[in-house]
Amino acid sequence: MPYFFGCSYLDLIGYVLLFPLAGTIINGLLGKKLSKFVVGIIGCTAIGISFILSFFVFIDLLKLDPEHRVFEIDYFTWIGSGSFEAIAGLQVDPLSVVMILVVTGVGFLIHVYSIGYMHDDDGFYRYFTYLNLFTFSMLLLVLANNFLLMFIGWEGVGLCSYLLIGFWFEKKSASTAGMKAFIVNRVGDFGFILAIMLIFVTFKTIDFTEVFHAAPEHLQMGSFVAIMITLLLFVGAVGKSAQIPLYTWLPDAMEGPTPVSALIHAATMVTAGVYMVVRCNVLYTLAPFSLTVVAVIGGVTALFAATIGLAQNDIKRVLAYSTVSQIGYMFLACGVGAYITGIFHLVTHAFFKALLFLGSGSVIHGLGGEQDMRKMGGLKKYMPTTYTTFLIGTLAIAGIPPFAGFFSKDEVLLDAFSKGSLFLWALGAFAALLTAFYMFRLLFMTFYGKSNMSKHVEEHVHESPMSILIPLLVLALLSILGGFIGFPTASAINSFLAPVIGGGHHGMIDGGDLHHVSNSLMFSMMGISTGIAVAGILLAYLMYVKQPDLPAKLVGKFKLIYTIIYNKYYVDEIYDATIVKPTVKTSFILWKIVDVKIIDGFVNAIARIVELKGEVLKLFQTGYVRNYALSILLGGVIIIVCSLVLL
Amino acid sequence: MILFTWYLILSGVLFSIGAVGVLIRRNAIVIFMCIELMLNSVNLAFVTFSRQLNSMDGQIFVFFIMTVAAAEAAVGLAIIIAIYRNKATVNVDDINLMKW
Amino acid sequence: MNLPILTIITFLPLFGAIWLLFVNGENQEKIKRIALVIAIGDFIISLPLFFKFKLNTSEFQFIENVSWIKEFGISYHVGIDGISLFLFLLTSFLTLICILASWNVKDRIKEYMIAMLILETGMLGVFISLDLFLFYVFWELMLIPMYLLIGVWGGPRRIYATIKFFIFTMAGSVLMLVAIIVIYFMNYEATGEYTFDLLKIYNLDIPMGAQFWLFLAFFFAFAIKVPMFPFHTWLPDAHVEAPTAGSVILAGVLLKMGTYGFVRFSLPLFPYASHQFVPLIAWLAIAGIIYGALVAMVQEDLKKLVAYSSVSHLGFVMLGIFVFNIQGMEGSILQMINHGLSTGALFLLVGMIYERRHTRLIADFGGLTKKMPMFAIFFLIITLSSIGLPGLNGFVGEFLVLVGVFKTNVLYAVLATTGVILSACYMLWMFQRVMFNKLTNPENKKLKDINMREWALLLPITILVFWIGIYPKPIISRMDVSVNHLLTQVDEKYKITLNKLKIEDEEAAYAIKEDESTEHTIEVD
Amino acid sequence: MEIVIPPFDLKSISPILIITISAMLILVADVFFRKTFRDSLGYISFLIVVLTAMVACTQMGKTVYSFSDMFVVDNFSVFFNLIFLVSTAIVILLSVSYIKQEGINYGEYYTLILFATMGMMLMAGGADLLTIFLGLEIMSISLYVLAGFRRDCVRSNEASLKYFLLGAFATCFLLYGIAMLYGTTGTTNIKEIASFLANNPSLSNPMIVTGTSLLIIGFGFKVACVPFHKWTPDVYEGAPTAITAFMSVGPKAAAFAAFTRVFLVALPDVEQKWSIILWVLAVLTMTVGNLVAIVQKNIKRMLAYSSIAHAGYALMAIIAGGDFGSSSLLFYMLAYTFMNLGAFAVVIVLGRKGKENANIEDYSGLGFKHPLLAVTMCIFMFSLAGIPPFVGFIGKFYIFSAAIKNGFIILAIIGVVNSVISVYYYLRVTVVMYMKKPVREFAPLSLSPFVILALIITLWGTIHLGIFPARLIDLAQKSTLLY
Repeated sequence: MPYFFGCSYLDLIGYVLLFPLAGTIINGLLGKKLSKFVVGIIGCTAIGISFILSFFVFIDLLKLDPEHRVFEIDYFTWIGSGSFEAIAGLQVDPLSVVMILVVTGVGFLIHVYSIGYMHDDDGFYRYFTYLNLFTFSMLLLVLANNFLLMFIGWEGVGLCSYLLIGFWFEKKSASTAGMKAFIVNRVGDFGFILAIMLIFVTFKTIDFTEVFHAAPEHLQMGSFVAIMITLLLFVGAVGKSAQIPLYTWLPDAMEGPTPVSALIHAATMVTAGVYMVVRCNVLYTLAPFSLTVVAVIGGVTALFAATIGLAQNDIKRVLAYSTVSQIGYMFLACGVGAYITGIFHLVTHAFFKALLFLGSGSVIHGLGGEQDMRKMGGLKKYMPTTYTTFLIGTLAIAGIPPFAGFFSKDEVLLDAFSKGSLFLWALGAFAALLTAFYMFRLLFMTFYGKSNMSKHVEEHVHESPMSILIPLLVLALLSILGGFIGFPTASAINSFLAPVIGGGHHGMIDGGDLHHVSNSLMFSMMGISTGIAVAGILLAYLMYVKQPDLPAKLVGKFKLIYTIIYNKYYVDEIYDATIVKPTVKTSFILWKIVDVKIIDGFVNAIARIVELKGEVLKLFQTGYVRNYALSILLGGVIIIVCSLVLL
Repeated sequence: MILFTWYLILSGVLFSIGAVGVLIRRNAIVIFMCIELMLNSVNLAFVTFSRQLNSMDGQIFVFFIMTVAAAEAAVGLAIIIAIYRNKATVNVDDINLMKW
Repeated sequence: MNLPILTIITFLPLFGAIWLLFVNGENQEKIKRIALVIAIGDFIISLPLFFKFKLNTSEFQFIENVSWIKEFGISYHVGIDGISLFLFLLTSFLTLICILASWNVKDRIKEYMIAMLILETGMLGVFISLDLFLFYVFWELMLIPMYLLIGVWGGPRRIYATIKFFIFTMAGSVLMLVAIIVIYFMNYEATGEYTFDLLKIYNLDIPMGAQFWLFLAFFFAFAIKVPMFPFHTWLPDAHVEAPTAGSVILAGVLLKMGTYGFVRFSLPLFPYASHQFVPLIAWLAIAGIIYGALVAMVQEDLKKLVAYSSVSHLGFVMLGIFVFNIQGMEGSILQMINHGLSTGALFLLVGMIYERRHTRLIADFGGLTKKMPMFAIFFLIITLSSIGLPGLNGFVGEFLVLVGVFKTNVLYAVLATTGVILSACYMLWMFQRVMFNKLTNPENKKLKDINMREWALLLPITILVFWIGIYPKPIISRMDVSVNHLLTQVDEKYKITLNKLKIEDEEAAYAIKEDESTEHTIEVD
Repeated sequence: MEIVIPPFDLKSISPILIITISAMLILVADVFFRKTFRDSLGYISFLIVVLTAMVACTQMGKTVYSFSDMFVVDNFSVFFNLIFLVSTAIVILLSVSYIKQEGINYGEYYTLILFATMGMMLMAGGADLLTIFLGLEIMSISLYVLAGFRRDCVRSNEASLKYFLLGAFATCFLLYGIAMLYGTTGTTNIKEIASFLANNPSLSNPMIVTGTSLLIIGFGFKVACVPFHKWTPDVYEGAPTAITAFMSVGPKAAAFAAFTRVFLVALPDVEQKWSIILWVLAVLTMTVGNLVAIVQKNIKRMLAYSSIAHAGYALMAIIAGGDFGSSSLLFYMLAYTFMNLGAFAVVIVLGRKGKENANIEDYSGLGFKHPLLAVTMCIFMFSLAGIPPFVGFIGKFYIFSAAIKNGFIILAIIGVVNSVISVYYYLRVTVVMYMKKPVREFAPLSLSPFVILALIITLWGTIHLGIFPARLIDLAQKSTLLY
C-alpha cells in the first residue's frame, strides 16, 4: 500500500509526529481517569502507528532516486524576525528515516515492555505521557529541517529525560539525578545555541539544506568559523551524548525506570549527539581540527567509561558506562570521517543496548527491584528467556560475530585504523577488550554462579511476563540480524546513507564507503577484534566463573587503582568541589555580601546619613530666641560680606 | 557743618549696639528695647539721608516707623505680660518649651 | 475609529475604582465582583486592539490627541504601536488575573480593589502615552497604588520594602523629569514651539554633549525600574513583602515600564548617547543576567528566588534592546511579554502555596507533587517556560535576543548564554526541593490541590505560554513594522550625528591647518 | 502756594477698604453686640472675604498706579490677593469650630485675621517700599497676636513671643536695607529705584549691595528661608493650629509677593549679586527643611519644616525670574495654599481641646478608623511630595521648568533630589495611617460643616487643579509682572 489516498507517505510525515503527540495529550489530560490498560494501549498504539507510518515513509523514500532522496515539507513560520527565520518544517532523508525507524521501532518495543514493567506503578499514565512526549520530541529532533526546530526536539528529549529520570520523584537521588541530567545537558545546549547563532550569522539561514549547500562555498577548509561552529555543536553533542567531560549525568540517570534507561539513555536520546554530528557532516568535514577533537574525545571516552564499567556493581550502572563507552565509539567513527559507520553503530547499539537494558530490567523486575549484582547470581535457571536474550545482547556488545555489534564495532575500529591513527585504534581496541570483559562479568555475576539473593527475594524470583519478554525476543532477533545491514562489502546502510554525507557535494567528501580498504586489512581487522572480544570474555570467565576469588585478590593487590576506578575516578567529586561548591559559595557571597552588605548597605547608608544629618541639623534648633537671633545676624553678616567682598 | 557720614556711622553703631543687645540680654523687655534702639538707628539713617538728598520721603518714612514701633510696643508688651502671667518670668532663656 | 477606545480602556478601571468608593465596604463579595467585572470588561474591550491593529504601518494607531495644558503644549496624546500593543494587552490581562487571584484577600478588600484598579489605569496610561509629560504623570501615578498595595497588604517587613520601592523609583524618575523639561526647552529653541509631544520631539536633533547627560537621567529612571544590576535591591524586598497580586503586577508589568522606556524614549531621543552607552549597559545587563541567576540559586525564600530570576531575565531584555537590530529588539519585546506571563504565573503559584501554608521558605516544602499533582503540572510548565525551554514562550524571546546580540557582539552573546545554564540550575533546584523528594513535613500532608478559581488563573497563562512558544508569529508580525521603523529612526539620527562629528573633526583639522598656514605666512613676513 | 489735592483712587484699593472696614465693624460688633453676633462673626467674615474676592476679581486685567505711585493694581497683585483671600477664607472655615473648641472664640480673632489679610494685600500691591513695609507690619503685628491667641497656653505664648521678638528684629534689617537704598537712590518707589539703578552703576555701589542683602534678610525671615527660618517650627508648633495653617500660606505668599516685586522690578540690575545669594539660600532652605523634617515627630513641626523646604522651591522661581519664574511662583503659591491648608485641616479635625494629637504616631491606624479622612490626608501628602496627578506636582514641575529655562539646571536637580528626600517624610504619614496598628482610641472627629467645606475646597483645589491646571496656568501667565 505505497500510496495513501493518492498521496505519498512522505507527505504524511507530520503524522509520524502527530500520533505520539496525540498520545501525550490524551494520556496527559485524561490519563488519570482512564484505566491502566487503556493508557497503555493508547501509548503503544500511538507509537505503533508512528512506526508503521515511518516504515511506509521509508519505503516511499526508497522509491526515489538515491540522489534525490530528500523530502522537505514546511508547515508554518515558527519564528520570523527580520532576516531571521525558523520554519516549522520537516525533512525526510535517509538519515532521518533511519533514525525514525529506530526511534519508533525500538520505542514501540519499549512501550510494550513498559506496560508490563510499570504495571504496578501509580504514575502509570504519567509515565506513558512522558514516554510519548519523549518519542515526539525525539522524532522532531531527527525530522527537523533546521537547527532551531531540531533544538526544540533536542531540549524536548532533555525535558522528558529529566521527567523520567525523576519519575520516582519521592526518591531524592532520582530527582537529583534528573536535575543533574538537565543541567549538564544545558551546558551542552549552551554550545549548541551559540553554534546555531554562529551558523545564522555566517550563513544567514539555519535551514539544513541551505546551510549545507552553502557551507563549502562559504567556509574555507579548516577556517576558524567552521571550527568554531563544529566545536560548539560538538559541545552540545557532548552534553547530550554523555561524553567526557559531561558524561556524569548518564550513570546517575539510571535512577529512572529501566525501560526509560533503555529507550532514552541507551537507544535513542543519548545518540542524538551522534545524529547531529552526522547531520552536520558537511560542516565537520570542513573543520578537520574539530573532527580530530571529536575522534579523540570519542576514543578517550570509550576507553575511560569502559574502565569505570569494570568495577561497578550496580547492573544498570555498568550498562550506563557501557553506553557512554559505546557512544564514544560512534564519535570515534564520526571523528575519523566515517559518519555512516557511526550511524551504523548507533543502530546496532540501539538494538543490543535496549535489549541489555530491558533484560536487566527484567532481572530487576524479577528480583523485586534489586540492582546490585553482588546480590544476584545464578539467575539462569529462574529466568531462562531473559538469560538467553541477555546473552545475545552481551555477545553483540562484546563484538562476537555474527551478532550486530560485531559488524559495527569492527567497522569503527577499521575506520579508526585506516582513516584515523593507530592511537585511535588502540583506544578503541583496548576499550573493546574491556567491554567484553565487564559485560561478561555482568553476565556471569548475574546469571551464573551461586545465588547471592536474600531468602525473601529468592522466593519471589520469577520469569517476567510476556509483555516484557516479547520485546526482549524481538530485540534479541534484531541484535542478531541487525548487523547485516552493514555487512562489509555489501553494506546496505552504507549505500542508503551515502547521499546524506557531503550534503550533495560528492567527490569532495568521502562518503564513508569502505571500498578503498583492502579486503586483507578488513579481514585481519575482523580477526583481531574478534580475538580481543574473545580474550575479554575468557578473562571474565576466568575471574568470575572459574576462580571467583580472583577478583578479590586482584583488588587487594591493586587497591589504589581499584578504589579510583570504583569511585569513577572521583570525577563527580571533583566537579562538585571545583564547580558546584564554588559556584554556590560564590553565589552566597554575592548575595550576602555584595547584595545585602554592599549595594543595600550603600543604599541604607545613604538613608541613614540623610536621617543623621536631619538629627544633627535639628540640634541647631535650640529653642532659645537669642540663638535664633544670632543665626539671623550671622547669616545676614555673612551674606553682606559675601556680596560685598566675594561676589 | 558735620559730615553726613558721622550720622550714618552713629546710626550704624546704634544699630550694632541694638543687635548685640538682642543677642546678649536675657530679659524680654530689654531685648525689645534693644530692638527699639535698632529701629531708631534706622530712623536716624533715614533722616540723615533725607537731609542729604533734600527729599522729604525719608522723614515721612521715619514717621511711619515710629508709628509702627509704637504699635509693636503695645503688642509686644502685651505678649510679654501674657507670658509673664503664665510662666512668671520674662527671661527668654527660660522660654524654650519648643525646640528641635 | 472615532471611539476613543484607548481612553475608555485606560480609564475604565479608574471609573471602577470611583464606583467602588461608594460601595459599602462590608459587602466583600459585591466589591470583588464589581472589580472583577470591571477588569474582565476592560480586558475584553482591549482585545479588539489586537485584531484591529494594522500590521503594515509604523504610525501610531488608535490615536487620540487632545490639548490638555495648552499653555505648556501638553496634550493628552495617546496611541499604540507594535511595541506598546502587547504590553498594553498584557497589563489588562494580568490585572484581570490579579484581581481574580486576590479573591482570598480578607483585609480591607475595598481599598485593595480600588488600589488595584487605579494601578491598572496608571500602568495602561504609561504604555499609551505619546506625550512626555503625560507619560511622566502616569509613570509616577502608578507608584501610589503600588506603594499602598505593598505597604498595607504586604508581609512583615512591608514598610521598609514599600518605602524603599517608592524612594528608589522616585529617585530615579525625578532626574528624568528634569531631563524631560530640558528636552522641552531644547525643542522650543529648535522649533519655536512649546510641546511635549513625543512624536514632534522625535524630530529633534539633540547635541551630543546634551545627549549624554539626558540619556543618563533617563537611564537612572528606567534602569532602576527594570531593575538593572546594581539598582535592583529594591526588587527582592518589594517582591517578598508584596501580596501575591502585587508581586504579579510588579514583575509582570511594572518592570516592563523600565525596558519599555528605553525603547520608546532613550533610543529614539538619544541615539548617539545610546550607542555610546552600549558597553556600560551591556556589561551591566550581563552582570545582571549572571548575578541575578547566581543569587537566585541560593535563595531560601521562593519569592526572593523569583525576584532575582527577574533581574536575570530583564538583563536579557536590556541586552536585546541595546544591540540595535531587529532580532534583539523583537526578542526583547517578546521577552518582556514572556517574562510578564511566566514570572507573573510563578508568583501566582508561589502565592497559592503561601496561602495554604503561610510560608515561602523552600525548606518548608518538598514532595508537594504527591499532594498537588495539578499544581505540579502548572508549576512545571511555568518553570520550564521561565528556563526558556524551546516550544514554550520563554525560548522564543530569549533566543531572538541572543541572535540579535550575537550579530553585534559575540562576547556579549557568549556571556549572556551562560544565563541559559544558570537559569536551569536555580529553577530546577528550586523545583526539586519544593515539588520532589519525600513529603516529610506533616504540615504539607494536608495540602489541597488547586481549585477551580486557581485553574482559571493558571490555564489562560499556560495557553499563552504554549501559544507564544509554538506560534509567535501573530505577535512578532504585529511588532515588525514598528520595530523596524524605530530602528531606522535611531539609525538615521545616529548617522546624522556621526556625520556631524566627522564634519566637525574635519573642520577642526582644517582649522589647525589654517593656523599652521597663517603662522607660516607670518614667518614669511 | 496752591494746594492740590491728589486724586484718591479708592477703586484701586477697594478690596483693602472692604476688608479694613469690615474688620473694624466686626470688632465693634463683637464689643457691642456680642450676644447677637457671637457665633455668626465667622460666617460674616467668611462672606466678607468671598465678597472681597469677587471685587478683587473685577480688578483683573488692568494696571493702575494710585496714590502717587505708592500702590499698584496689576494682575500680579490681583492674583496674589486671590491667593490671600482663598487662604483666609479657608482658614476662617477651619477656625469657626476650632476656636470654639479651644475656648478662644473672641471677635477680634476674625478682625485680626482680616487685618492680616489686609496687610498682605498691601504688600502685594505695594509699589513703594513704604507701602510694602506698612503692609508687612500690619500683617506681622496681627500675626504676633494671633500666634499667642491661646493666651492661657504657655506654648502659644512662647510662640508669640519668639515670633514677635525675632520678627521685630528682622524688620530692623529690612528697614535698614530700605534706608540704604533710599540713601543711594533718593527714593523709595520701586520703579524709580529701578530706573535710578538702570542709569547708574549699581553693582559697585556698596550701599546698594548692602541694602539688597539687608532686604534679603528681612524678606528671607518672612518667607522662612535658611538661616532665618528658625522661628518657623517653634511658632508653627505653638500657635493655634488654624493660625499655623494661616501663617504657612497667606503671609508666606505675601512675603513672596513683595520679595518678587522688589527684587524683580526694583533690583534687576543687581541680579548678578542677589541671584547667587538666593541660589545658595534656596539650596540651603530646601535641604535643611527637608532633612530636619525627616526626623520630626510632631506633625505641625514637620509641616513647618516642610513649609521651609517649600519656601526653598519657591525661591527657585524668583531666582529663575522672568515671566516663567514669576508665573510659576504664582501657581506654586496657590497650589501650596490648597494642599497645605488641606493638610492642616486634617490636623485640626483630629485635634481635641487641650490635646492636639499632633504627634505623627497618633495617626496610627487612621486609615481604617476613618478611611475617608485618611485618604484625604494621603492626597495632601502626595501632593506636597509632588506626585502626580496632584497640584503639587504641577507646581513643582512649573518651578523646575522655570529654573531650567533660565539655565539653573543644577538648582533644578538639587530641587528634585530634595523632593525625593521629602517623599520620605510625607510617606511616613501615610505609612503610619495605613500600615501601623492604632496606638490609641480615636475620639470622635471635630467635624463641622465648615471644616468639611474647607476640606472639600482644598481637595478640589489639589485634585482638580492637578489634573486640569490649564486655566490656572493661563491666568498665572497673564499675571506676571508688568514692568
